Amino acid sequence: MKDKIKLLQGDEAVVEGAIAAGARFFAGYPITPASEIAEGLAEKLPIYGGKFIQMEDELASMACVIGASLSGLKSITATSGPGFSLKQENLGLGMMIEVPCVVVNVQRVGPSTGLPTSPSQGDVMQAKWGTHGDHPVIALAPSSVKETYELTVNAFNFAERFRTPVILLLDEIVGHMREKVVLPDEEDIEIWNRKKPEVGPENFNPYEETDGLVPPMPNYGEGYRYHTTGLFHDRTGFPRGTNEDAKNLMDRLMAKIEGNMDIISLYEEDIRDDDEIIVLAYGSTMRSAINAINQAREAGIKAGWIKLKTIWPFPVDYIKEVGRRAKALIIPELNRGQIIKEVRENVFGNAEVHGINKYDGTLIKPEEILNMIQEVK
Amino acid sequence: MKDKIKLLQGDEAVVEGAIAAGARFFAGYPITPASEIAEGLAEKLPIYGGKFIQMEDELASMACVIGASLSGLKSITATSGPGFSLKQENLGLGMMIEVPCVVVNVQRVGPSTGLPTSPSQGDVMQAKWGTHGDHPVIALAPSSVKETYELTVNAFNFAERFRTPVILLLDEIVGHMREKVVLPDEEDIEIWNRKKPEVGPENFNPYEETDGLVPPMPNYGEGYRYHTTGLFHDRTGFPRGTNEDAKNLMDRLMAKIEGNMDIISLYEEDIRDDDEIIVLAYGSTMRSAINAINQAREAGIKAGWIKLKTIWPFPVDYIKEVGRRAKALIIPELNRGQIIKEVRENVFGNAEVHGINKYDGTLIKPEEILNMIQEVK
Amino acid sequence: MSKKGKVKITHPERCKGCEICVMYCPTDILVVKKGQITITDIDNCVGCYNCELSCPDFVLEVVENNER
Amino acid sequence: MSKKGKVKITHPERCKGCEICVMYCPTDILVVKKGQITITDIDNCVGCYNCELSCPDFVLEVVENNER
Amino acid sequence: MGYKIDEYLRQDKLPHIWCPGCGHGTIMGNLIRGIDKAKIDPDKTVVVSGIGCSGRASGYMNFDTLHTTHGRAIAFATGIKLANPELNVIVITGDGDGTAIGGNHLIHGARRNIDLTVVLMNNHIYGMTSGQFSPMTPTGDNATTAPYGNIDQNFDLADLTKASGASFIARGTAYNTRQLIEIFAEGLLHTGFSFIEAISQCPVNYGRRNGLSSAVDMLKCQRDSSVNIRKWDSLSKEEKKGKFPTGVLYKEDKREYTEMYQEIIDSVQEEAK
Amino acid sequence: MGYKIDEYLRQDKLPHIWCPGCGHGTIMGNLIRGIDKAKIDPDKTVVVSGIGCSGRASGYMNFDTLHTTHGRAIAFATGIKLANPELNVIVITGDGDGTAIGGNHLIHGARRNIDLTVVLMNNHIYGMTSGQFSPMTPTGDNATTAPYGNIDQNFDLADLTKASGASFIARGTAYNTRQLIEIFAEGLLHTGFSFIEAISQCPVNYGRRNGLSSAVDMLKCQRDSSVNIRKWDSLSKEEKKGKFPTGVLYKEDKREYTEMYQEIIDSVQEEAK
Amino acid sequence: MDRFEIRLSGAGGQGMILAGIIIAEACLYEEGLNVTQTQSYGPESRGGASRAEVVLSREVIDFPKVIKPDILVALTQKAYNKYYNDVKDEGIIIVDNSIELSNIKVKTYQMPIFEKAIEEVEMKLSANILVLGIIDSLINQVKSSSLKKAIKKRVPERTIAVNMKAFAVGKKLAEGGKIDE
Amino acid sequence: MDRFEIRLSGAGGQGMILAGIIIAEACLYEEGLNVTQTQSYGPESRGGASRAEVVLSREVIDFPKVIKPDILVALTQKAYNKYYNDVKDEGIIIVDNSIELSNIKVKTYQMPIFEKAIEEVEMKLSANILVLGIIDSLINQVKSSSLKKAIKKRVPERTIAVNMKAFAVGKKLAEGGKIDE
Ligand SMILES: Cc1ncc(C[n+]2csc(CCOP(=O)(O)OP(=O)(O)O)c2C)c(N)n1
Ligand SMILES: Cc1ncc(C[n+]2csc(CCOP(=O)(O)OP(=O)(O)O)c2C)c(N)n1
Ligand code: SF4
Ligand code: SF4
Ligand code: SF4
Ligand code: SF4
Ligand code: SF4
Ligand code: SF4
Ligand SMILES: [Mg+2]
Ligand SMILES: [Mg+2]
Repeated sequence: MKDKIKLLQGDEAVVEGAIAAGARFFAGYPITPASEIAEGLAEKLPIYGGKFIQMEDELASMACVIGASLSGLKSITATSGPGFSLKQENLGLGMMIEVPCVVVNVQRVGPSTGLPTSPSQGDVMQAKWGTHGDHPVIALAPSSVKETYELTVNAFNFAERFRTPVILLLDEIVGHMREKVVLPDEEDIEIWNRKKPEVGPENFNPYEETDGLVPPMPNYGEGYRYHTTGLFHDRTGFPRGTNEDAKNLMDRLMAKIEGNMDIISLYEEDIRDDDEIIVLAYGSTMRSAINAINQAREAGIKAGWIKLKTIWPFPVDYIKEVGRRAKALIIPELNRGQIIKEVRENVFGNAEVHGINKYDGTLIKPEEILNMIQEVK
Repeated sequence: MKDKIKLLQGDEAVVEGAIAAGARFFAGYPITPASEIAEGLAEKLPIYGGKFIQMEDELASMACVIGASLSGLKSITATSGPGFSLKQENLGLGMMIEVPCVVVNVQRVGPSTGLPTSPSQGDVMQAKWGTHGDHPVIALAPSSVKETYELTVNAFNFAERFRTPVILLLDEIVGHMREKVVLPDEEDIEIWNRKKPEVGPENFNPYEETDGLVPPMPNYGEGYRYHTTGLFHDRTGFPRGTNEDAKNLMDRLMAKIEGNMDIISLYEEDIRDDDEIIVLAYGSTMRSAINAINQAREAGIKAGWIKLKTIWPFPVDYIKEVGRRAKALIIPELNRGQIIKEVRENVFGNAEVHGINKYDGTLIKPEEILNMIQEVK
Repeated sequence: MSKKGKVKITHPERCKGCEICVMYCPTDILVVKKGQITITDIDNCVGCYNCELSCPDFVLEVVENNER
Repeated sequence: MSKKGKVKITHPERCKGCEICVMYCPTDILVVKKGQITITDIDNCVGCYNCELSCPDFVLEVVENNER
Repeated sequence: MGYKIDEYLRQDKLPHIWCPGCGHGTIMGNLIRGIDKAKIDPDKTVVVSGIGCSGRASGYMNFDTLHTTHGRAIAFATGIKLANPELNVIVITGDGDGTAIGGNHLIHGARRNIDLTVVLMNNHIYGMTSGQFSPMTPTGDNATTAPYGNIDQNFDLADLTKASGASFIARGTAYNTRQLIEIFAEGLLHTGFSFIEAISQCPVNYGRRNGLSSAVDMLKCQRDSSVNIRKWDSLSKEEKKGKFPTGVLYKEDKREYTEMYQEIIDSVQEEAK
Repeated sequence: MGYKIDEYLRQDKLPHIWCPGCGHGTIMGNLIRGIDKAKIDPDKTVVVSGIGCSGRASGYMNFDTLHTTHGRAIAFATGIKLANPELNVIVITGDGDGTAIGGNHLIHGARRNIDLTVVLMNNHIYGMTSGQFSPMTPTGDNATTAPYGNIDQNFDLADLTKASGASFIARGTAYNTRQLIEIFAEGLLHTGFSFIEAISQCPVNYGRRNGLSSAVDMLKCQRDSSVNIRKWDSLSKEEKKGKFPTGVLYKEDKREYTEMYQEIIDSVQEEAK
Repeated sequence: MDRFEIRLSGAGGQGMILAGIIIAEACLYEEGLNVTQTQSYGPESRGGASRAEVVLSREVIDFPKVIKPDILVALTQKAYNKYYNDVKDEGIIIVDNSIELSNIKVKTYQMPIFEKAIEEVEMKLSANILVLGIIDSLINQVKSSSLKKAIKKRVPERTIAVNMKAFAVGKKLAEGGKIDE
Repeated sequence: MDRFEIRLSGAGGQGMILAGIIIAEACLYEEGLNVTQTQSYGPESRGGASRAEVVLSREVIDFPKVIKPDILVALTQKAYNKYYNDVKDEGIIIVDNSIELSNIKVKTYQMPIFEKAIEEVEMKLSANILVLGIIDSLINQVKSSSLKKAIKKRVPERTIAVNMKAFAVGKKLAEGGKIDE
């Protein structure tokens, strides 16, 4: 087992996790602080018979990854804010035509070129709303290198299982931090692969609802000869331009995610029965939160924490429940307050909701959270 | 006056409003249902000595418009969802470097290619969160052709006055609908122009806070020889890479918008003292809302309406106030519920909040709102 | 070219009356009437395939045994 | 070329010691010492501008009256 | 002989949405005949298209088909092909889709010399959005966004793709159907980036605005302005004016991208043994 | 004679961020000398750059300067120029910025023949992001994203911009400083789209990985592989191998975009009278 | 006048939208009414479903689309099938001869619209203007002269004569139109 | 061992980040500690500010960055000025000779790091490894052999010898290092 202990960067953990999850295709365009993912996969993929391609830009990268997935390879791309903005149009197509793939955004400080080498959690809302129109989103955010590895595997599993692009939101700290990781044995990793059709081409409808609302998906070249379009389409995959098709498809796309919250919604909590102050965080900010809670508890304060690993879909019911119990919720974020909006939307009356926000490229220090805990207690 | 009465499409009203507001530059890329704006300006601009250019794509269009504004011309571009997604990266730059311009999105049903000729209000959240990182946003949404004309003028005025891109969110109905408009006389239109520096090049700092938090802005070629970058910069315009600069700039960018809510936040209401049910709407949906309220009042129901013309920034304080008075708020939207999230975030306890949502390309009919009013009354 | 090939209007419902085939027919036997392609004199068809290859709407085919 | 031009290290603090100017100097009078450009024998400078034109860091200038 | 076409068409989707006389139908038909002629396996053939009237072709062709976003078809196709080099990947694009918003992917696909067959239906206009000028609308012509005549200059797409690195370059017209079939078949069988410009006609949104009111007139215009490449070089400069060459304009044996990548895999895996 | 340079530089921003021996400094210096030589009005001159090490040049040059987004500088510059044709607009871009993500704007700027002077600092690598290969990294070379050697083929940018419609095309090297100055001056004075490829060196992220550890070695390599265009044509095919021509490679008198647009304005306004 | 609603439906290329605009302009510019004119159409320039709507009123018009048409024109079977049920009880339907009527509840005028356009006007594409003639003779919200003026402003100069003819043919047709009830 | 924090600061190109990684790898692979290694840097490959941090602990490390360093290395004046105030009271500072010290509160080792790197190792770029030698002799959280092993794994094969020399020079230097207190 010793050789499975590694000092890895978060970006490297994405590489390892992707390979372990079965990723065999990467297309991307370099950008700080995500380039290490491309570099790692450029080296590793051919060893596993996989393919790496550096495209001319991020729009092409997103397109290329969708194409490769349709050909049957588990596919991934990685970028940061500016590139994530550029991927939005094709990301929307991926969601509409239900193509499994993983899109990593290692967040740096925006808007625009911003502070390219500093950490941020400023693209959380963009991950949900960046492409035009309503659309289903799964986004995961790891808070350690180990979690980065695990959530990368999860991202591929969700992508394949629910036939949709999955966004992995790192922040620069998690992406560039080196930390100890114990890589699991291959047998210990649960891997999901896309559902293949059980019927022959004659009886196949590429967008037919099946159990779990997720249509099976053949690879290109397997003789199914099916059509796929970013126009609203019916179960045959063809557009008819009808309002019914639009409603039906949109409802199914949302339902396949929202109806599987029990699987998709990953979070951890350390809340004792009498904890009154809850710090809810995600990503690298979580590290400060735990440090702060530990200190607070030592000082006798009744405080606990929630760690969101799945950011989108937001765990509405769970947070409503927490909001009913808690006296105060504290949401530290490396942005001007994004997830706190979801919390505010869902927590009524009982609990105060407080944000701690940094958007200048520095981290939120444990003591800043501790101070807030002491203030509201 | 008679020749000032016109039957205009909403898209045409954008053209007329832009010319009236002093727009002298358009760059764009055709897309349904916004192409008529390009076509109208291609014809009109040269008459006024202005320039029209059709660029190779939407990314270039957004870039081109920012460049033209820096050269001193009031500038505009127009698109729909897919193109709006593509403009996001450069839109973020425009916000960061504070370049006045107007970006029109005539919304059609998304995601992806969706239903290209059908109306939607699906890009409301994208207008706020579409580009990476936190950033300031002004977005206006007209509900009639007349309002389209007026808000186009407002959009230019806000852009120039607050030195920022302003988003004009039409929906396909408003964009393509023909309606009577009485064009005002030139003298009756209030026009704002960007503040020019009062100091010479030697003493000029392009990003120096002045009264109202908006730095004056010379044209290229006027001898100021100043630098502009999408990196976080200090008041000299140069990047130093410091966290302080990032915080200071971001705070000013947000404050110049949020601190001028009294000017920017445009809404209308028809709420009688004892109205208990409030329908809050925007864009074409407003038309159904008013029809429904009129019917409801005829039936003796205590109902009133709020029309948001400025969508972003969201009028938080006003809505909080309304939420305290009302028994129920009804939010009809041509999407799966976007502005309702803001309402929910800001309305506590007292008022129920109900959405009516259509996202299939059809309109919300007055009777659907009326039914909801009757249900909750 | 096929010895016995003759044109056949295999999909009349698809004809949009554009007259492209008419332009190509070397023996002028194709005529659009009321927006619909018609054959005036099948015997004169030389089976040259011009019409089949040029019709944008897959209306016409040259077939060996034209049962029309 | 200027008659009396001679090289001058006008901005020594900018020198990054890349030795590009050294390569270009036809009379080999430029030497990088401890990462810093130095002139060994100014009299041999022929004022050819090679160094000024090639230095990426705007360290050197050929000046008419080199007061160095 | 007859041309097999029925089994490659999704008959139940016809009639197609193209206007009467639109050249896209003719070109698609002859692309299908070229596919038949080249005898490539339809089960191993993928058609990828962009957005535009041209982009609708994929919906009518009975293969694995992908209707993508505007301008990006080549980038999608690159992923499809690299992920499974066994597939024949055909891209259908328009002059707007392929040379305006999609220009970058065109030149980069060509640069990589990846084995795609790109068919660009050039009707010199944005058809789908009702007649705005494209980079291929002749200078001086009218379009909805060029009410005073177009001042934009055009690409010579053969030159552009050649300079970019394409290893097969051809041009045909909707008029010359037999030549089209030959070109398509040859392009499909070529290994490397094959670029085929197929001149089409849009009577509704280009012709009407520019004095050519019918498809028939526009086809005659294609006939009169095209010259087979075999004759082209013998024309004087004067004679070439207003004319363009058709046929296979360029062909080169050159390393193909997915093959080169396979060599990396082979050598890395060899080493790992 | 001496070269005036100080007043065109933002002295207080120096030393610049470029690494020791980076060719970008030399090229920027000689661009400035070219500006001085061309005697264009610095108050009427705008420098627009993209993102990359090359993109940082705008910050050091004492004009109206705009540091944009990655790859889009030409599109911004197009707006600046068309809005005020009186301005001299210079674009500074890199091989990644200008040929990868920005490739489309390059060919469309050229196609329009809009009066910009585009300086592409080609160091054959993504410098700023630490050494990923660009479309201009020679096939076979190493880069962080090409650990087994780059299989991508390159553009010939002179061919590409020529095919796109540029009316002035030149190439220089950081090595040949005097030629650079001449080229820049001539390009600045040319009316129309001027494209100038300036071969640069990135010792840190390209040289080190490819057996050229110092800037000096890389400059020698530039010296040995460049041939003045005046001699180029007399070389045999063999002799041309591994070499490239420098100097003004192409120049043409051709309608310029903003002038053509002004004609529209004039005629429309004339008519309206 | 209270809200009056007109829906013109057919296929793309039949000019329904132009007809809608002409009615709207006639009502606005000539009659001084408030009007809203909307449409819906597919991506096809030809052949797909196409619908134009006009709402007229002396009052400010809130909801801009037709709720229950006072007049429905349907030139294709598809359009007819989709919309005939929406018409107000006291409304009217105008359809081409080629259309199979079903389940008629409201006054339906079935006329050889295309036949007359081809035979009498010699331009199938003039069917839309011919329809305006029909409408003119059936309603009184807008004067003939207003409609004619609006037509002249909107159609290409060289087709004014033939369109005036189409209008006249339409009027005549309506006067002798067969009525199913 | 409780949380132990090291901050290495200097300019881009001085190899501070590599030094940080080497410490981290030595502690993880050879000593079995938990470690987190982070860094911050500007866009410049050379010259800009650069900072690497390592946190060591037997426990799980929550906050991954240095809060108050036990060791601060500062190779440039800028870095020194920015960070010297953060060091724990019982911590130590290691700086190059060229740096002007101010307001010293904690144990500060000022040594001719670059001088020795240039003169004794004949490679200015080896200063980072030399610093590791210094650290090695001043702390006992990690064994010399572990650090050496980690260095050998990370530096290019052909530079192992010269880097070993740099490490030794650093150790020697520290043993005779001048201490300001
Ligand atoms: C990002 C984006 N921008 C614009 C459009 C609108 N649009 C759809 S098709 C088209 C032009 C198509 O022209 P072309 O490629 O020449 O195809 P044609 O219709 O002429 O066959 C445009 C601009 C879009 N769908 N997406
Ligand atoms: C949209 C976007 N994608 C990627 C990047 C990251 N990035 C910054 S500079 C650069 C490459 C620069 O290379 P080049 O243009 O050759 O300039 P050089 O640094 O070599 O001078 C990249 C990929 C970015 N800033 N924005
Ligand atoms: S070419 Fe085809 S569509 Fe056109 S008239 Fe002939 S048969 Fe009909
Ligand atoms: S096959 Fe030839 S001859 Fe026969 S109808 Fe067709 S075009 Fe005419
Ligand atoms: S070229 Fe300039 S930076 Fe380089 S060594 Fe010479 S003076 Fe110094
Ligand atoms: S001017 Fe010429 S001779 Fe003098 S130092 Fe410079 S390169 Fe040498
Ligand atoms: S609009 Fe033009 S390109 Fe599109 S289908 Fe009609 S004729 Fe063809
Ligand atoms: S990384 Fe390369 S291109 Fe960038 S400054 Fe350093 S040497 Fe120059
Ligand atoms: Mg076209
Ligand atoms: Mg480069």
